[in-house]
Amino acid sequence: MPLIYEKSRKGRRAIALDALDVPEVEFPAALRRSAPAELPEVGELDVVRHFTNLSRKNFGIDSHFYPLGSCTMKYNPKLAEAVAALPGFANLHPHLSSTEAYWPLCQGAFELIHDTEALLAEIAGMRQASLQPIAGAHGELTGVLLIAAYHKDHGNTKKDTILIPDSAHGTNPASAAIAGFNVVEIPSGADGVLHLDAVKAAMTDRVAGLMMTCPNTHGLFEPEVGKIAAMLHEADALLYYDGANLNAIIGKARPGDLGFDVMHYNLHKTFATPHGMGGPGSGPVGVGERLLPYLPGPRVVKGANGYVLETPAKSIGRVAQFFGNFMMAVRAYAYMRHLGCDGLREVAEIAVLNANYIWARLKEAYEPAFALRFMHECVFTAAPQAQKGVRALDIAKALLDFGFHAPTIYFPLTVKESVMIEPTETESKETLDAFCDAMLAIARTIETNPDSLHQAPVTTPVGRLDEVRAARQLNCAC
Amino acid sequence: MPLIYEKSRKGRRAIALDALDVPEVEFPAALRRSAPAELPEVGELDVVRHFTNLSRKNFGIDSHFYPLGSCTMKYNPKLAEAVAALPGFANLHPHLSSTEAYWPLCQGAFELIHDTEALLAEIAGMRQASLQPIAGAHGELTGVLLIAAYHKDHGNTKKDTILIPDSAHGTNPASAAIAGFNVVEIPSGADGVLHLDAVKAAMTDRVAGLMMTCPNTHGLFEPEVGKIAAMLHEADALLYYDGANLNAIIGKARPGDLGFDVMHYNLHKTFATPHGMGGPGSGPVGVGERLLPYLPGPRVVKGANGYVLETPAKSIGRVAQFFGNFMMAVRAYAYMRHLGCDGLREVAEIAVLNANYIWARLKEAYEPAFALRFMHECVFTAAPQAQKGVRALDIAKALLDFGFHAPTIYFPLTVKESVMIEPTETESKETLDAFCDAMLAIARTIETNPDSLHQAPVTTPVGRLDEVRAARQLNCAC
Amino acid sequence: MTWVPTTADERKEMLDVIGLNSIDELFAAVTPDLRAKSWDIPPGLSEMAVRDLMAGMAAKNASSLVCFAGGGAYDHFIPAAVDALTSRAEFYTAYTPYQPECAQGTLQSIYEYQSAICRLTGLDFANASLYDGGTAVFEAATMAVRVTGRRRVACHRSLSPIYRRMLETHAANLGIEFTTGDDPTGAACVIVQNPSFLGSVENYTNLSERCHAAGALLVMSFYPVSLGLAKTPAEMGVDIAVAEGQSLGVPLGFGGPWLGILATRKEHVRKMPGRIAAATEDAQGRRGFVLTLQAREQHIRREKAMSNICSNEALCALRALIHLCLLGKEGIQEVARHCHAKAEYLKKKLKFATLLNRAPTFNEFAVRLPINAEEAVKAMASKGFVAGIPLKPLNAGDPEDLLIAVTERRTREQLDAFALALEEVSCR
Amino acid sequence: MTWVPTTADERKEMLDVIGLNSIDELFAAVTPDLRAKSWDIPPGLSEMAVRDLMAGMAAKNASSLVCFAGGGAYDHFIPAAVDALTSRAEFYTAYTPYQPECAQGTLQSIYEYQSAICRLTGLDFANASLYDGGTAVFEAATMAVRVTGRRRVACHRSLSPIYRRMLETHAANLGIEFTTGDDPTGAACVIVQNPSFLGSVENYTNLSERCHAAGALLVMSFYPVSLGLAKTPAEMGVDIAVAEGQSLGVPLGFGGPWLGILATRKEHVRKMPGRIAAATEDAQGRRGFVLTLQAREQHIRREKAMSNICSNEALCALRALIHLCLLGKEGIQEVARHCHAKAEYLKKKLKFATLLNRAPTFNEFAVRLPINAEEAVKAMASKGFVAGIPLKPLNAGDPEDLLIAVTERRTREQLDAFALALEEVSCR
Ligand SMILES: Cc1ncc(COP(=O)(O)O)c(C=O)c1O
Ligand SMILES: Cc1ncc(COP(=O)(O)O)c(C=O)c1O
Repeated sequence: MPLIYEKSRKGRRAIALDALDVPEVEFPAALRRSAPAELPEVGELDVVRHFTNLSRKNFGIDSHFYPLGSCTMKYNPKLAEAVAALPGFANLHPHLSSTEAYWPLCQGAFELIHDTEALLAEIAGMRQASLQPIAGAHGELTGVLLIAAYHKDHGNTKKDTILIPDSAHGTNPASAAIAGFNVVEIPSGADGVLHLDAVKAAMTDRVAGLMMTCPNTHGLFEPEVGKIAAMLHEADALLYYDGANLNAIIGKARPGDLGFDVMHYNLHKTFATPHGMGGPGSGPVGVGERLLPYLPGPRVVKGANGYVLETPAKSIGRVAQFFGNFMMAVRAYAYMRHLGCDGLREVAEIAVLNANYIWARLKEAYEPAFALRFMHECVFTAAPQAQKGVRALDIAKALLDFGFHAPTIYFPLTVKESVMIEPTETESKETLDAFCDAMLAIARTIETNPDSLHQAPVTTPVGRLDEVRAARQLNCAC
Repeated sequence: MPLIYEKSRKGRRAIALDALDVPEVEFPAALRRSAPAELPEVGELDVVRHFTNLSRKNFGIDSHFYPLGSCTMKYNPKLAEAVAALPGFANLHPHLSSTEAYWPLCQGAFELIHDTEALLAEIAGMRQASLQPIAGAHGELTGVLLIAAYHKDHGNTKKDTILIPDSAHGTNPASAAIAGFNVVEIPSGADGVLHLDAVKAAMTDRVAGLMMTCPNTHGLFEPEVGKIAAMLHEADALLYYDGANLNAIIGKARPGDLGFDVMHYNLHKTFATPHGMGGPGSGPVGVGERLLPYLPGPRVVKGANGYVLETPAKSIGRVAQFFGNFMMAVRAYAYMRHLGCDGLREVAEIAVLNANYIWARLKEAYEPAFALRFMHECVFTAAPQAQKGVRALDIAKALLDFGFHAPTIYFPLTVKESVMIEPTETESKETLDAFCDAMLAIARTIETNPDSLHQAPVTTPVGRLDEVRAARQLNCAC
Repeated sequence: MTWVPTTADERKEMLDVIGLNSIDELFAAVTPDLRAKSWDIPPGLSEMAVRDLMAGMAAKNASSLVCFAGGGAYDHFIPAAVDALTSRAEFYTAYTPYQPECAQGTLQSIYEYQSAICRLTGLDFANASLYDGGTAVFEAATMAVRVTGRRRVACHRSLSPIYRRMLETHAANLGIEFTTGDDPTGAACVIVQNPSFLGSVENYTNLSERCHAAGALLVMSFYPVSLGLAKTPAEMGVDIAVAEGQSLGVPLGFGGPWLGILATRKEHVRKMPGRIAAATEDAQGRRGFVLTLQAREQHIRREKAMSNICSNEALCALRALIHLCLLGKEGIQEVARHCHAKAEYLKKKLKFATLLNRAPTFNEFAVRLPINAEEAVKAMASKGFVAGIPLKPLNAGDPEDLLIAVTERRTREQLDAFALALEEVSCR
Repeated sequence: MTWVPTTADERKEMLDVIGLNSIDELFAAVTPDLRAKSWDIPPGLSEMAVRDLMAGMAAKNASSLVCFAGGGAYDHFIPAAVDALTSRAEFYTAYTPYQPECAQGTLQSIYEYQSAICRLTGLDFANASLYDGGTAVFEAATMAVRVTGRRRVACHRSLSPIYRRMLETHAANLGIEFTTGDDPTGAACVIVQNPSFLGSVENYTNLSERCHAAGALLVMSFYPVSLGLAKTPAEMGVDIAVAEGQSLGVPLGFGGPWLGILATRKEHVRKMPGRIAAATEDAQGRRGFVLTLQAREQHIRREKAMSNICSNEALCALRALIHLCLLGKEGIQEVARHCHAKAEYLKKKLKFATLLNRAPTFNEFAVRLPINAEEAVKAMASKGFVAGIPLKPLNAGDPEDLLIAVTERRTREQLDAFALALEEVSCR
């Protein structure tokens, strides 16, 4: 398909304004750009047909099963999109919050922030939550900054290290580093979980905290989490919960109860806000008792005559211009109120049921990476297949030709030729069966005609693309 | 793709209500159905993925060039969809119009009806218009009923015949018949237009009126329309204008000025409201002086204190429950106000330019059905190609494989192997060129490999379908 | 505002190819005497200005009052997915599926819609849609005339006065005699509405037997949502069932676009108006769908066609289908149960008014107020309610009579508040 | 409310395949001591109830006042096509394009977006998006630290106090020294904002020369719409240009999701944070697009990555791209011209107030009112205006100071009415 720039025709226009109804004014010559930006000159139909057809080259949840491990590609309810379209939310200027005089004009938004934060806190057993962080990784950074503030406030200037299991998502070490910490990686056990001993071995008085994901990215619940938390607290270190997998335990266990001090939520995973091709998401932080005084501000609190803003005394400051990705909170709030106490618990139950069903159907044909029971996702290693010349990548591409998005591959890094499947609770048994049938068909092809899989995909708008050429030519704009 | 019924699973649900907040009441047993309707039992994602993927099997204007002759598949502006989503229009109960007490609550809707009717009247040189008719054919029926009422009111009970050219759309004779008239077909001249002589030859004192399309369905402006009108009026017969092709002359000529007494507009053609897979459209009628007293009622008129409803004294009655497809009028009004006087005139200019450009590029490879200058659409005959074994149908199917919707084929019935191309004014020159290139490529294939075209289309979800089997088995529901 | 994409240079290039010098030459056939004599149209406005203008118009409509008006159009809840899916451009910017290979989305959805209507009504065949509930009554009447060859149509008192008016307007010159009542003798059909315009639900089984004994058809205009609970047209022996489909996921929209539903028995399918989709196969044996029995239609049969309908209400039919799928087998019953129970709850609260229905009702009923109904609704509007439809202006009752409809959207609090307010207004 | 599609029977079947008897057994690893100690969550509500509830919340927000607030977020017109296209499910329900073959829609649109940003700023490379304009300033600062190896960042007074606060919050423990002013000596970068937070437009060409002479980078936070008229970052010698992209077709939405824009010169691309798409080919020579230079990113480089960003604001970037395409080369200039002219018109009308900007302004300016600005905006709100942003609460001015922004949406009538009302309020 041509680029929209290739469709440009001199003088063509889509949207225009009416004639100026005030006198024309010259913009000062010294401050003027020398030539107009070469934006495309196209008509509205050009634009509409271009992007409509671009969209048709994508797989999305609404069109395809999308079992990307760790990404929680659950169905995004249309209800949430409908409430997010309400002008009372969508067209509200956030600077109404910056002056008390305007607060009566945005009480609905304040209420929504307040109630969403309260629900998130209760769901995870945290004392409070803040919607400011804009995505999961931003929540991690905020959380680790809170840990830093805590230690600084307690005069523990030595605490410059964060422990992170080797199975952790890449954002964990990256966030810790950007928060100014040294990162020490802790090996997972051969069974795929974190052992107290391994943490102990890495423990020093410089350790400010440990970042854990639970269930971890192997899809396994961390059985020693309680003991690890106790040990850390003993050493005045704090425990961070990466909430990317909260959907596996929602309504069953709460990070706060497990001993975590701080966490982020991924509203775009657990709470079904759409992923939008990679964003926007929303990554609120939640904190327990210890970190309450440091939360970012301002915060919405309930006053005698309505909602007002306050900033915690020892606040780390501000990580967003206003209240983070507010419109994603609107969607997540709708989702939480819709599902309610039972529905949210069912999220975990069926997410785990579905992942285990896939595990059960595939475990003879593909080698599970671990023997423990998987939670919301199951991880296989395609190492045996790789020996037959078919890599995880080839399996992924073959699935595209079956009309399924591929699972996550090559993550977690701890598993060779990793194939990480997260079905989510919103997919039906028929879909899981069709997917498993495809995986089993691919397994058979690996035995009979492995080479054919290197050609996949053949049904997509393009075949496998030359990434080396891309990096060498670095043609990133036209 | 499976049917949604084939995806049904006992007990599965999408949308549910909250628990009833008033006492349960039994519906009387004697009035109860014996078994529930077997609607599908599916989840919301089942429904969303099913219909999303069904939509992906369609060509639409937003995804494909759609040059269906006579159908005016112009781009439907998103602006119109946005205003139609305003709750003040979309959620308004029409029975607010049935009681004067409620009229103050729907003044915006009345204003819209009033102003839309006024614009339509001015555009076509009519005295008034009524939004009641729901589609073009319904407008025809209404119009012919108006003609009948006129003659009845004037005591002309003999007038039981409507003249209709052979090139007319099928709805014209059908509408006339349903209005209780006998239909007499008048042959077009070999040059594709209607001649005064032919009308004269069919003229009797039973003739109540003549239905004309101008430009007619051959894409030709009717040069004798003025003379024909005069002759009809002489004989106390009225002239009906089928407005399906108004887009060809909008801002250039007006049916009222041409001598037409009554007409319908197709808001879904000339005024860019979306076709919606075949509907809803909107087919307002417009009338000149003679038919004013008979218009359907009630009508919105401007009173001293706002808009009120009145029914013309000799009104034929009511052809819609309320004001016809009001929400289509909302869209058409947005379109008319957006384009304005110059923009609307440009519609005709560029529609005609585009059709003539296609004619010019194709006229060597395909045989134009007529020698006169085409207006907004050009009609070819594939009779020469048919002699080589490639019919209009085959050309149409081949175009699908080039990524273009087919033109209208086998209509008008007056042209053998008719291929009727209406590009509309909203398509760009590049698109027209690409389409012409495809048509020329097909023409070359007809010379070199005609048989290959019988296999087309091969890129669509299904190939040519067995229509005989469909009619024989008559499997129209499951 | 220039709306077309064609630049000045391109116009020139294209004219060159055509062999002309100016666009005006393209219009040579429109000789000066035929040119527009007036063109008093306001100049174009930007998208921004049009949206502001029309938002202003929309704001003059009181669409957010709590709605108790029915009379053929009901304030039912529409799930967000209905809008999300019907706004897929490949649906709403497509046309009639004349090329089935690139319109399987349309055709399969029509087939599924027809199936839903058959399952709802119990009848064998449904068409792809008609204009609305009123024209559907007209189409059913002329269909009965075609089937029976008789020219009298009996309209039962249950029929909406609006439909009755539309019927007579449309059929004005067809030489059909319209009578009021349910006498089938010599009639093409008897037309009933169930629930009646005033909300009463009846069992028309006896009437259908009488009709069939007299060689007449029974036509019924039904309320789709009521069929979540109520006896089906098929169970009562109805020959042609028609309906206003607005209640199935179509917005009120001040009267349209809505949806005309028509279903019938197998033996009459060839006399049925409107498009029909059918399943078939391609050469490779893949299932596909096409329009069938087109010889009934105007583009083939012209003046002998079963109907003049061409454009129909396909997108509204898609809305209805999606709506019915989202509700599902259980949901349609649930919605009907709630409508009924809430209406009964409200009925009981309106002790100060006289119920006019003798038969059971579904979700709509008529009452005689202690005061003039038009005055009452005016007062109620200022309290935030559209309190129903005064019947007198429709010639369907006395000046004190009010038709009240209740849907699943109404909460108990709203019903309580409504009853209180109406009592205040009526008995002050 | 059951939200999942899995029926009771299916659960049973699936458990059988798994070899378990109950769902609870799946959670055996979550031992009783680890179970939730509280679960005080309200019961679920139907879609209908949630929509009513949230429509009520939304109605408590005064989103329809005529808006003169800016401060980094502007009430620009968004064409309907932006919403129509970004609500295509294949866009908004897709994820990061990890499988390029089934994500060419995403990848091509990122490439086109990057191109639009480069064309707008004059710079060589843009990334696929960052979180917002504030975090983009932080990313630019740390990028400058990486490029120069220096650890001081000079924040020019033009920088938004909110961005400044965010910058220091994010960088709290990075050992970066933040100073105020524009002294590049020994600095990693000087950060300016143009127009300034108070709306002043400057030519920073001299400063960029001074920066480069001192081995520092010049970072500029720009206002995208202003580049319809204003000198580009590239023309002024800027090394890293960042912006809040909200003004490009993204709704105000009470603060987000918005769009972080970042562009830079060729020499720094390998130090740039965030995703980047690049053009390439498949084996058949068909053009396609992939993510490239991923070795900069967290999923490969972990603690050594250029940034921790993973999810970004892709859908907002698509909005910006579509918005820019709809405006086109001419439209972006037109919008900028209108914003500027209308702001100048209003400026002239506010004779009763003192203009605080010494430099020219684009569409936003600060005035000192005769009365307290918070009182003024309160009074203005009751007249239907969001009259701007009082500067004192942001520590950006005196109690009488008010920041006023004007967009192309404001009509002359609105400007006249606003000026009159503000005068009444201020001088009564
Ligand atoms: C386990 C885990 N942690 C953190 C993240 C980062 O979240 P985000 O993409 O919202 O920044 C992800 C995202 O995929 C993840 O899977
Ligand atoms: C020339 C002509 N007349 C009448 C009609 C009927 O209009 P409608 O489909 O709106 O009923 C059409 C529709 O295609 C047409 O092309």
